[in-house]
Amino acid sequence: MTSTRIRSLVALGAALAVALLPLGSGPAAQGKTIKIATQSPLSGGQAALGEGIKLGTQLAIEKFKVNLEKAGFKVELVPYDDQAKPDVGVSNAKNIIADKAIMVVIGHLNSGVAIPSSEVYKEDNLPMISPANTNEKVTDRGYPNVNRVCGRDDVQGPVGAEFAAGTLKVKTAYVLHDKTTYGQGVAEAFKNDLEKKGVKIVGFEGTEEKSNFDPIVTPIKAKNPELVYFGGIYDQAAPFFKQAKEKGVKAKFLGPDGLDSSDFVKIGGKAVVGTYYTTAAAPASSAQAKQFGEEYKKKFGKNPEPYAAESYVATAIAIKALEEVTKGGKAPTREALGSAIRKVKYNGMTGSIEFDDKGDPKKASYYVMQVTTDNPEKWSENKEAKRLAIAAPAMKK
Amino acid sequence: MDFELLVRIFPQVLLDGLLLGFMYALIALGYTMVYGVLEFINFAHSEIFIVGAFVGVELLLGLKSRGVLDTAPWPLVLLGVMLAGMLASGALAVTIERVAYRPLRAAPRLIPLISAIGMSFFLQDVIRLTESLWRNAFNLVYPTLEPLNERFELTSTLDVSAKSLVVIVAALLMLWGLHALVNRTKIGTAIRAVAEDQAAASLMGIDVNRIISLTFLIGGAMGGAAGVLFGVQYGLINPYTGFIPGLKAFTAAVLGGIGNIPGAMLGGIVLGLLEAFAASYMSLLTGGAFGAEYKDIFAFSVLILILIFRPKGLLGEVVRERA
Amino acid sequence: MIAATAAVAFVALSSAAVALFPRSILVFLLFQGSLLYAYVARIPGWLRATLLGAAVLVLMPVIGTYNGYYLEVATQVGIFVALALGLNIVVGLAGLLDLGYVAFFAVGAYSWAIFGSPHANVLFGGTGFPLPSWWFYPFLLIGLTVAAGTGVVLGLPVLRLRGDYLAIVTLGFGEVIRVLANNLDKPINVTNGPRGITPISRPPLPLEVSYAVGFYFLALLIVVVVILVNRRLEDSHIGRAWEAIREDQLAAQAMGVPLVRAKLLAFASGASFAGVMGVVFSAKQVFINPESFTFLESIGVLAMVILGGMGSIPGAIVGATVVTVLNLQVLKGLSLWLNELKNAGVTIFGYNLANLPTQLEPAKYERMIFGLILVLMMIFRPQGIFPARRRQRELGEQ
Amino acid sequence: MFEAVDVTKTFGGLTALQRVTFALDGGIASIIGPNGAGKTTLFNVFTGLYRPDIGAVTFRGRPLVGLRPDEITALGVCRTFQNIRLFANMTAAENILVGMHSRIRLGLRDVLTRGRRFVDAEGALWQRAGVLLERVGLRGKGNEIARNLAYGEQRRLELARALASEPALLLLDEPTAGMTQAEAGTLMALLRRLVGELGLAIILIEHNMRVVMEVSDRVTVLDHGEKIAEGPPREVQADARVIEAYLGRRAATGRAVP
Amino acid sequence: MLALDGLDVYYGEIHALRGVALEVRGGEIVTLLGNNGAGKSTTLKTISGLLAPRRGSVVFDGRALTGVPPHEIVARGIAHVPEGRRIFNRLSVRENMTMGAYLRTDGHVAADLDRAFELFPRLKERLTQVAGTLSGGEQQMLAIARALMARPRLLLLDEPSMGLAPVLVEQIFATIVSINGQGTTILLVEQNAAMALSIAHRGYVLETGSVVLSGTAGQLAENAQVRRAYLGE
Repeated sequence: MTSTRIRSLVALGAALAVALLPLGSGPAAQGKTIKIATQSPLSGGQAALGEGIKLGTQLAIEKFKVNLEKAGFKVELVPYDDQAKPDVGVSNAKNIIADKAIMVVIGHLNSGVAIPSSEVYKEDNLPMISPANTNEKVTDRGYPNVNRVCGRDDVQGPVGAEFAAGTLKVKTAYVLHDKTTYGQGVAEAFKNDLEKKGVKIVGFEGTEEKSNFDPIVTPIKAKNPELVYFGGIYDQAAPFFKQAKEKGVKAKFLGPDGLDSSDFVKIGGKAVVGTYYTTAAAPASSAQAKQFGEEYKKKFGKNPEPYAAESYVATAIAIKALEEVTKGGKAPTREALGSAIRKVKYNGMTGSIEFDDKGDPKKASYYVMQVTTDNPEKWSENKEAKRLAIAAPAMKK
Repeated sequence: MDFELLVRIFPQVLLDGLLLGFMYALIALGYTMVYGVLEFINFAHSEIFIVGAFVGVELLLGLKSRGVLDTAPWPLVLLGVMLAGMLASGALAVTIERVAYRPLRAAPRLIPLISAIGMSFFLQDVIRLTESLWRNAFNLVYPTLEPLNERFELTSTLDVSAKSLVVIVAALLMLWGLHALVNRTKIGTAIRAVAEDQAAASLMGIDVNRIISLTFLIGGAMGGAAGVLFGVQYGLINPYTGFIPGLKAFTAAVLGGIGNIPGAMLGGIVLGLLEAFAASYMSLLTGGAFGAEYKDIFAFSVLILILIFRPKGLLGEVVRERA
Repeated sequence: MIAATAAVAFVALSSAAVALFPRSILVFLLFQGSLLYAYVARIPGWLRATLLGAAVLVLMPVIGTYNGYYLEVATQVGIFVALALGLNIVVGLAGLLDLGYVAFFAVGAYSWAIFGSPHANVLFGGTGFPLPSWWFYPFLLIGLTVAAGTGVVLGLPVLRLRGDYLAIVTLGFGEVIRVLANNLDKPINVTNGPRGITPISRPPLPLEVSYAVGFYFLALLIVVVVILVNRRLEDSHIGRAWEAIREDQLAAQAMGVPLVRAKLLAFASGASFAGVMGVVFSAKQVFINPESFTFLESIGVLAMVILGGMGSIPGAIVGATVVTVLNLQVLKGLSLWLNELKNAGVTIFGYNLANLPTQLEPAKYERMIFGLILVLMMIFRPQGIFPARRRQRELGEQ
Repeated sequence: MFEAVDVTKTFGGLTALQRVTFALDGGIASIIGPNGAGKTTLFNVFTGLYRPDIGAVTFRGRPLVGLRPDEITALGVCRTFQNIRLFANMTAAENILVGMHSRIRLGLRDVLTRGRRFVDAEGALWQRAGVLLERVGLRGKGNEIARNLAYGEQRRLELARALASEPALLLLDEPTAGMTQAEAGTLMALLRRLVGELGLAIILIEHNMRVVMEVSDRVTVLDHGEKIAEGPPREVQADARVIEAYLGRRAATGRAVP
Repeated sequence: MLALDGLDVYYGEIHALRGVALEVRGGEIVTLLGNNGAGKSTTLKTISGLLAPRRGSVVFDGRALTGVPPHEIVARGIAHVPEGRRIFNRLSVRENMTMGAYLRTDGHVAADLDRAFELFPRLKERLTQVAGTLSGGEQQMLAIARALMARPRLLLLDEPSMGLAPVLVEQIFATIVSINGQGTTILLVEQNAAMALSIAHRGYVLETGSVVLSGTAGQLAENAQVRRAYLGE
């Protein structure tokens, strides 16, 4: 292709673009539309979790938008794919704040994307409610627009430790994590707390491995701990626990809320029955959670992923705050919505949520659940082993 | 440092490493076959591999839902499923070559590489799209063939599962078969002739395009078989599962001397052993200062070291530069 | 004359259009297209320089005030242009296939991240950190040096390797750097592991401008310097030596090119560009962790170089722009637009898009389209968008 | 000026060179011998591509063994290749400029600052490239991509590129391969001129016996890695061992010299 | 037997053959002379299908060869010994020979192998040796023997003497004559014009892609222009 052809191509492209001009310029009735954006990985290896966030939000919007629509607003979901990449997340964030109809962001999955992106949201006081970012730094920066409905690593870890030492009364434990912000964070918090309680940690390691856990299991089996903790997500935890069990590891298994998915038993099968996990989402036996699970399954044809419930709750809170600021049909502002969110008292399937001055839930209730069957359809029938409520630590200054 | 423990688990770690190594070796064959003939890294091989795994899981799930899975003899089921996986992966490999590589055969070497990377991205999401429409699922779980889960206790510190043995036996058989095909048959000689000089081969009456397609078919089929075995062994696959094992297998192929079939085997085993020993021993040897998370660093560092002293890999021929 | 008028009109109209429709991605693409047109159009050199200069120096920041997202895209384009130009030296000029290039970017980013944040206190004790924010500027140089040093460290052992063996070793090296960054939170906490480092200080800006504009100009400035350095290297005995190595390493050595020095210099210069941009990146993001430095990022930069045209400076620039704009803008824009149609319940061929199953959510398939574009580009334009052209020179012939 | 003593080189079990001794003080010396006799290997040892197992090579009193090829080039020994190895995608002039690399005294700083020194030096280089092109008869071809040149032109460009390094000793590996007799004759005349004008010494590997006999001051014959004869062309041509191993009877008796 | 007419061949932008027309009759040795780049090898490559002409025709035994891929041209009875021999270095001598007979399904391959070894006894001694380790002369022999394994009716030889010692050149040319004597037609491209004219029946002279001269070998050898340019007088 010669430069002449480049030239003509450019010219052609320009003509085409002019012809299409009106298409990309957005809907005309912006003032009466409220958009709720999600940012999460929708492609790549973490897409399953990211999609859960999007779907949870979608379900909540459809369910709770009635009042807003009555007030004359159209409520729309705008899903963004952050590809789990910080640079993509930031550029999306810039795009989001430029769209004045977007009032709130539900996201992200990865703290590594959430932190730089929320710096951008802060520029325009755009509220963000995170369903999944457990890293302390997310809220410890004390931004007025950043909130989360999930627990912090330094809360959930100790919950697990309390259960292991207090209820299970184990003497030795082996801790493995997935080398992600989340998995390592919660595993370290768990380990530190457990050591304080006098339990011996016989091993603490990380791994990015996803399939073959043989070489990790072999020393665990030799050390024969009473408890194995995996800090991470079900798609790694289940094969790990399964391979460990098959290889003859006799320990009890424990993990964080990343395990809370019916896929956990779908992958792990019989081997993972009896596993404990900590979660902020109420047992599905509670009416709300049960209803959520059923509606989700009905709409999307599958069981909710971890964080789908949290996204649902986060969206519900956002909509509640939106109803507050749009009273009398007045157009909402991001700033007003931000402070309204901080004032919401919401009672849902993850317990009652009220934000403190950093955006953490004032008091997080945690459940320790035990897997009772290898039938994924009956995931909701998992047994509640313990219930704990712990307040988020105050901001370290 | 717990020396006694170290010694006690040694045989098990060795076995773990060998098993992993055979898995890598099987995937590496696809890279090496294609490289041997076209001197080109088929980056999309990880997807060819994972398609085999997906076809396998779909078949097994299909059999299971018809209730045949538990009644049919498992060797037959496994063989059938592997053949199907091989066929699908082989066909995919041939198609990819036809569509995305053949038009680029005369282009500089990096061009097909980028095309292959694009193909890899494309296929990952095509698989995902297909699976999400078909099963509305992201992670798929291999149904267990019960007899394969049986474990044999060889000693008190060493045991092995039936499926691991199947993987090792299958890998050895396929390697032997491939070696025989390439070195002892006319078609194998033709493959080597095309690898060396395409134009001269065509002057012998060899249809070069067909031989190249055949190479992709064989390499792809090996990948497909590896995919099924991978699924049977580890149980869980998703559209992106292929990427990391693919990368490791590629490393193994280079380590052994890319383009060299026994080299792929050796490279796979060396890499498998390195990873297994690093993951099992790192923490024990350093008193917990470093752990299994360093296994890839360890493996890659050894790779770099080996290549520094043997720049063409372990079995790669050191071709004398002719001035 | 016609071309000149067309170019001026094109640039002017498209930038006016951006002001009119600040949310339309198509309009912004039109603006970008007008710059490309100004570059390729047959117009006098001074006019070209004026148009392009005005566009990047004045119009772009102004557009940024209408829509900050565009400025962000432009800044990221700048970052990737510098990366692509750096890799272009290694791969395009010297012909050394490097699949771990992003490692140098990481080295630069971490060097400022550690010292420009309180994290260094964890490492060294005390409360002396973060360094005052003006240290950012010296750190541009430090990041450059550290990255260049890393380039040499990588270069030394791999000098004997060729082609795909080099590729795998650089790939391994890139992974080693990333995994190190991910793991070096124990036994000594150097990188804070997966949790990353934050907050990273941002540099004081000389004028009263926003950080968005500041980083845009910073990136622009570095890109200009990088282009200048790149051109000077390319058009000198050093650049010719690199190309000679690419064409025929053995003959190059026999003609007196010292292979070791030339290759190390290639690695070091390529790495240094990435190092500088790493420092800028870490300050811009305020937060970094190893997720920004994966193998896929290296592949992305390589794709930019090859898509643009190997060994060609305008090629690397256009390649980086196209890939970044494609990823951040076009594919995103497309899926947002489809989403809008869906929300609006538009009917196509009698099918109401609102009923589209979630499996077909367009946002999920951006990478698939990107992959497809890569394949098609390679098949239909393997030499890249702007292939390298040999400079014609006056020779001393009588 | 140039001396190689007892050079021995083996590859695996194969002996490529067996105690070859060779010296040259000026003029044109040819090395002939059957294929695989070790001629190119000897060149590779001379230019530092191979390190001999035993033996010494000195140039103007300096030992060359252990030096890198580029260092040897910098000392003034340059070569061409049997199968042309130009930088195919660079222009003819750029090829020649690469040849000058070891004579360029500019540093990274000059390149980056692009000061007066750089501009002047660079200008002079291009000027000289033009002169060299003209010398080998490639006037006006400077801006052509090497790959697009005709075969004979490529051979001459390779010669010009070697000359660009200002060698005192030039090693030419089958420079007339693939040329007609007429073209070969022109090239030989050029070589003769170079020896006369620049005081170059040339070592030639050749198969074209007419060329060898016409142009050489001395001929060395290798067979199976060993030197089997050496001397003025006429003497070598009549040597029984040479006829047996290499020339064959027809060539020796002068009938239909190929 | 073989007729080329109006052949135009391009390498990218370069016009390599300009309207080449020539003819080879059954049983002949025809030689193509010309300097490097004149288009000799290009002509052979076009005949054997490695290059596609932009215009013009190649007709063999009354059937057009244009557009037919190389491997099918071999099947029709043309074997091409390319420039630089291009044997398969990493294959053994026997495997190289087998590849020569790749398309043959008749049962006489073994017999032909023996015939080839009669012509080139040296190869028989080295049957299992890897071809890359053969000497230059042996490699040339292998290249010719390999081509004969296809039982061609027309043999294209590209520079069989290149890089060989004069003593070997004589042997190779003697063999060519005997191959021709057994009934194989030969089209010979050769740098060594004197040698080529001494065994050929007819010849063509190519310059910059066009035929400028043709005639019997004797006529060409007497032609002043040929004598000056190719015989060096």
